[in-house]
Amino acid sequence: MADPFLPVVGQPVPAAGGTSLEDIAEEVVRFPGGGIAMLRSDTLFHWAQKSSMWPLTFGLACCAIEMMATFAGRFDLDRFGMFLRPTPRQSDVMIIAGTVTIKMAPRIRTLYDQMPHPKWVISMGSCANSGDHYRNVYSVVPGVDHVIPVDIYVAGCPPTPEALMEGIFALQKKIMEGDRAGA
Amino acid sequence: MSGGPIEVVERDFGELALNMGPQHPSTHGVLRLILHLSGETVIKAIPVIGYLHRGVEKLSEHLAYDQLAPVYERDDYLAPTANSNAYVLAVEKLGGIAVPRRAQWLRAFVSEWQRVSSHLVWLGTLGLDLGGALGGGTTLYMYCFREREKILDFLEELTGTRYHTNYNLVGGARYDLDAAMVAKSNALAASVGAALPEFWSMSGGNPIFQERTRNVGVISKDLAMGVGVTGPTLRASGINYDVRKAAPYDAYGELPFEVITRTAGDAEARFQVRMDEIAVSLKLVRTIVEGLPTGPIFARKPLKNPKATKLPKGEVYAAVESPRGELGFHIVSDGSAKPYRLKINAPSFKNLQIVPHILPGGLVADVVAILGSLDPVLGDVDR
Amino acid sequence: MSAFFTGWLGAAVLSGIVIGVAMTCVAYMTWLERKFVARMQNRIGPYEVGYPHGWLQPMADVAKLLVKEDTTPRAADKLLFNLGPILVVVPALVGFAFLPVGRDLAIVDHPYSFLFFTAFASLTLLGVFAAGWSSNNKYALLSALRMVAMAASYEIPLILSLLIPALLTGSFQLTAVVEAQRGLWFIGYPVIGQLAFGIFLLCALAEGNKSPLDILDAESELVAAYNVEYSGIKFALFYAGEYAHTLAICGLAATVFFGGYLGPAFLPGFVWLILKCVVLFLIILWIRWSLMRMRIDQAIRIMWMFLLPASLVNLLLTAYWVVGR
Amino acid sequence: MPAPEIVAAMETRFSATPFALGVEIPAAELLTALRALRDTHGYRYYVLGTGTEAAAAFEVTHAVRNLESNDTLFVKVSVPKDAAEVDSIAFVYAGAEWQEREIWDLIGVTFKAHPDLRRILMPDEYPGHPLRKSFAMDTPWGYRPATAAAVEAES
Repeated sequence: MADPFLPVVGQPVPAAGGTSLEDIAEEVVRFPGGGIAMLRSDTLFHWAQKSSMWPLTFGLACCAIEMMATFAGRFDLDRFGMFLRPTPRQSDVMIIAGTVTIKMAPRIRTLYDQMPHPKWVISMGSCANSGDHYRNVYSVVPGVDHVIPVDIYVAGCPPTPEALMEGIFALQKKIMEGDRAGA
Repeated sequence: MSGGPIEVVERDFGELALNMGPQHPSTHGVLRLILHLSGETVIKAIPVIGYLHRGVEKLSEHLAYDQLAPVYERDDYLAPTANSNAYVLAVEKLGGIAVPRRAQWLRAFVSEWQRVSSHLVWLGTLGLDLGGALGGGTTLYMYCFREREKILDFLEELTGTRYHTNYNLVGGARYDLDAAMVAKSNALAASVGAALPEFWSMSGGNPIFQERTRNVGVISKDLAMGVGVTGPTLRASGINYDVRKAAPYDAYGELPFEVITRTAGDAEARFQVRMDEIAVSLKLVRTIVEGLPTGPIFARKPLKNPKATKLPKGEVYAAVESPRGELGFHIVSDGSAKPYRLKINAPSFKNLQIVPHILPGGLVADVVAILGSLDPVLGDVDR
Repeated sequence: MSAFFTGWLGAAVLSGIVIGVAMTCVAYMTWLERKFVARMQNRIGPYEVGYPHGWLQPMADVAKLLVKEDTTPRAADKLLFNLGPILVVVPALVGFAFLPVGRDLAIVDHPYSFLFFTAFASLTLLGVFAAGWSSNNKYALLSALRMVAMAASYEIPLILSLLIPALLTGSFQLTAVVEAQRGLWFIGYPVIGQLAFGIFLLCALAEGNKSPLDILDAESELVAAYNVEYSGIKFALFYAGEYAHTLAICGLAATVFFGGYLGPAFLPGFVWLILKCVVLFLIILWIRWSLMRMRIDQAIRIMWMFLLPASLVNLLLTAYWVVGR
Repeated sequence: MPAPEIVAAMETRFSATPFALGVEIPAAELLTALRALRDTHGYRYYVLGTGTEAAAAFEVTHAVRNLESNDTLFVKVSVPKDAAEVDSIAFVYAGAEWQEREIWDLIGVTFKAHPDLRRILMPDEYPGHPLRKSFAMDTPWGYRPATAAAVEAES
């Protein structure tokens, strides 16, 4: 017989009728009989990671300007806790904003390797997704996924700030699920 | 060639080779600079470019004339219209295609709006270079992008796209301007113009900013001509050359405007030229909508098959004044539907070439000030 | 102070309280900065992380940095590399122990607490240098070298300007300095007070790496400067250390120029101190986010050619006035 | 259209043949002709340099401008494909340095006495000269996958 005063951590407690915390979040567990809620540490850290995604200051081409516009006043990614870090060591997300060329690809790989885990990659724009109309050109890598694993692809040439934000929300959802490309 | 191992002698000149870029906050994209430093003083600067080389010139040889204009809009991505404008001018010159007068004025109109938006991005990034991401620079950049968003909204309403407007067609312009849009344009010009004193007080009017840019990166008249720098960089060195005046295209032959020049040739002069050009462009868009001629905006028949357009054999060069300077297209045609050889005379490429000449002697802090004042767009440099 | 607080256990409890309060303050200073700056820049700032107004943002940042991989470059000097963040945070936190929060209420009320405070505040520079030197990164090295050049320039006017309140009080005890301001805050003393505060503010901007004097932290030139190779929790320590240092500087300025815990009696003394700190912090932010950065030679020239003579003259004026009082 | 008197002067002095944008001169005369243009005729501003692969030869074109008379002159030389070599004019016009590097990089014409003839746009170790007509546009290299089919298969 379990001690009713010891917490059962990690197992959702079935609702004892009425409103239960499980309706709000699956991950919430309760002390038996008590009103205190506990989150699994995974959930907490996933929440922290999604709420504080620091992208690398890294632009390649046209999309970089739209990325800058997304960080600027009207769209303001700081609302979601995102602000740019200039060094890969302190960034969580790499936004590949522009065409990846054969000369740049090894550098992108290096930057990706320099980023500490956990890390995510957003491929912004058709050029980074597939090479776009440059895909048959000798100097262009047709898609950044030939170089590094990509989590989210944002379409557009260039994607509008709204589209980029949609991609960021999709990535947040992915982080909450604990998912990561190349893991 | 003795075949034995090569003896490597390392000599220490007291230099530190610092690799700036291709990922660096203030190299405006993917420029890479190898700086040889003695202490903080730059002894030698070697730019390395090509990290955004997308082979547009090769791609041009595989696409038809009518398919190409949108491709070039991705080159100088701060002023997309200038690229396609120069291209359609070259094709029209080669094929002897007439452009309706209204279309010529509309092209100038959109070009001038994009010049303002491009200069606003330049001012914001110059602020980031001089003020840093954790300082006044960010504030200036936010203000500049606030105004730029308004312009992009206007262009989106006019063309359906906020950024790469794809406005110019061989033989005309794509979208017409109605009375409501004219009113909006005037209101927008007034509102952006009202923000200029604010920008000035944060940048050119600020003693710290003046100290950072004055006598920094001086380009003499002779150096400017020999290297062939162009646009505001050339005009800041005291040379009055503006393609809009020297070889008028579109409607510029009929439009009154002044060419801004400075004689100092330093970063501050380049800053002032660009700031004044914003004001000139804002005046120009008002002038254009006042005198806008009536008529059609597109002279050719609607295109069914773009590959059917064949141009005569020949060689042609046409240039426009993009926000960064003379942007020219040199097309060699062999009489088929595709260019035989197409060379883009990119202003940023020529302006960046001055970098190894003017960086030595300055400090690391001057490097970012000079780069910011040159306003290179790497898509334009590498093509 | 009761006997309990002089024992080891008491000291541990007290330091726990100080560190807890200071670190929470530091975390929320980042939030305050982001909100304030966003307001300056026509933005909203942190909003979505925690209702209302993203109040959980600092917690998310800290939690994320905790679980971030901690990297050490292979070629780095491991000892100094790990020591750097500690050397930045600890001295900044030690400073709070000397700060009087009420009448005769300071954790360490030492007769020379003023000197200790300034000494510890300057110690963070060692951590910065250790980090810059040991990272084996050229940007970090340049940053460390800039730090040495800058520190040699601004520390002298900083100390000289802080001598003014000590001279006016006739004591190096911070509680005594505050009590001496019962009649008139030292900022209110004509010419000498304002001049001393002005010099102090400029030097504090340099010491706290705030624009326009963030020479060694110049992001657009040196990428992320001395902490370019730091990630995860070590970077969090740097980040916290920077704000703790700024908070300590604000606390010192509030104590020696603005009467510390003094204020109308409807609020307790420590609330007044916190309010003054916040206002000073916002003033620093206002300067920081409005101005461009100076070049290193210009900054050093200002320090040596303008601030140093001005602080010396100010010291003489004050001494003359104190003697004639 | 370049000024006729300059074209005439080039014709008499360097046995040039005029074309739509300027003159075509023998490759041996390039350095002398551009020096004369810069020093005697006031063509001090360098506009562009470009290379073209014609049917039988490589053509290298330099454009120079006289800013006073606002006149642009294109100067073209042809070099045979088996000995693709021409004088560098980087010491006459500093602006030609990078343009010649670009021509060397993309077309493969060597410039004699060039101060720093390295690849400029392509990676240093790149094997080919992409703007030659024999060079296939989708040539794979480095991270660029082998064939279009491979691209489809991988993605």
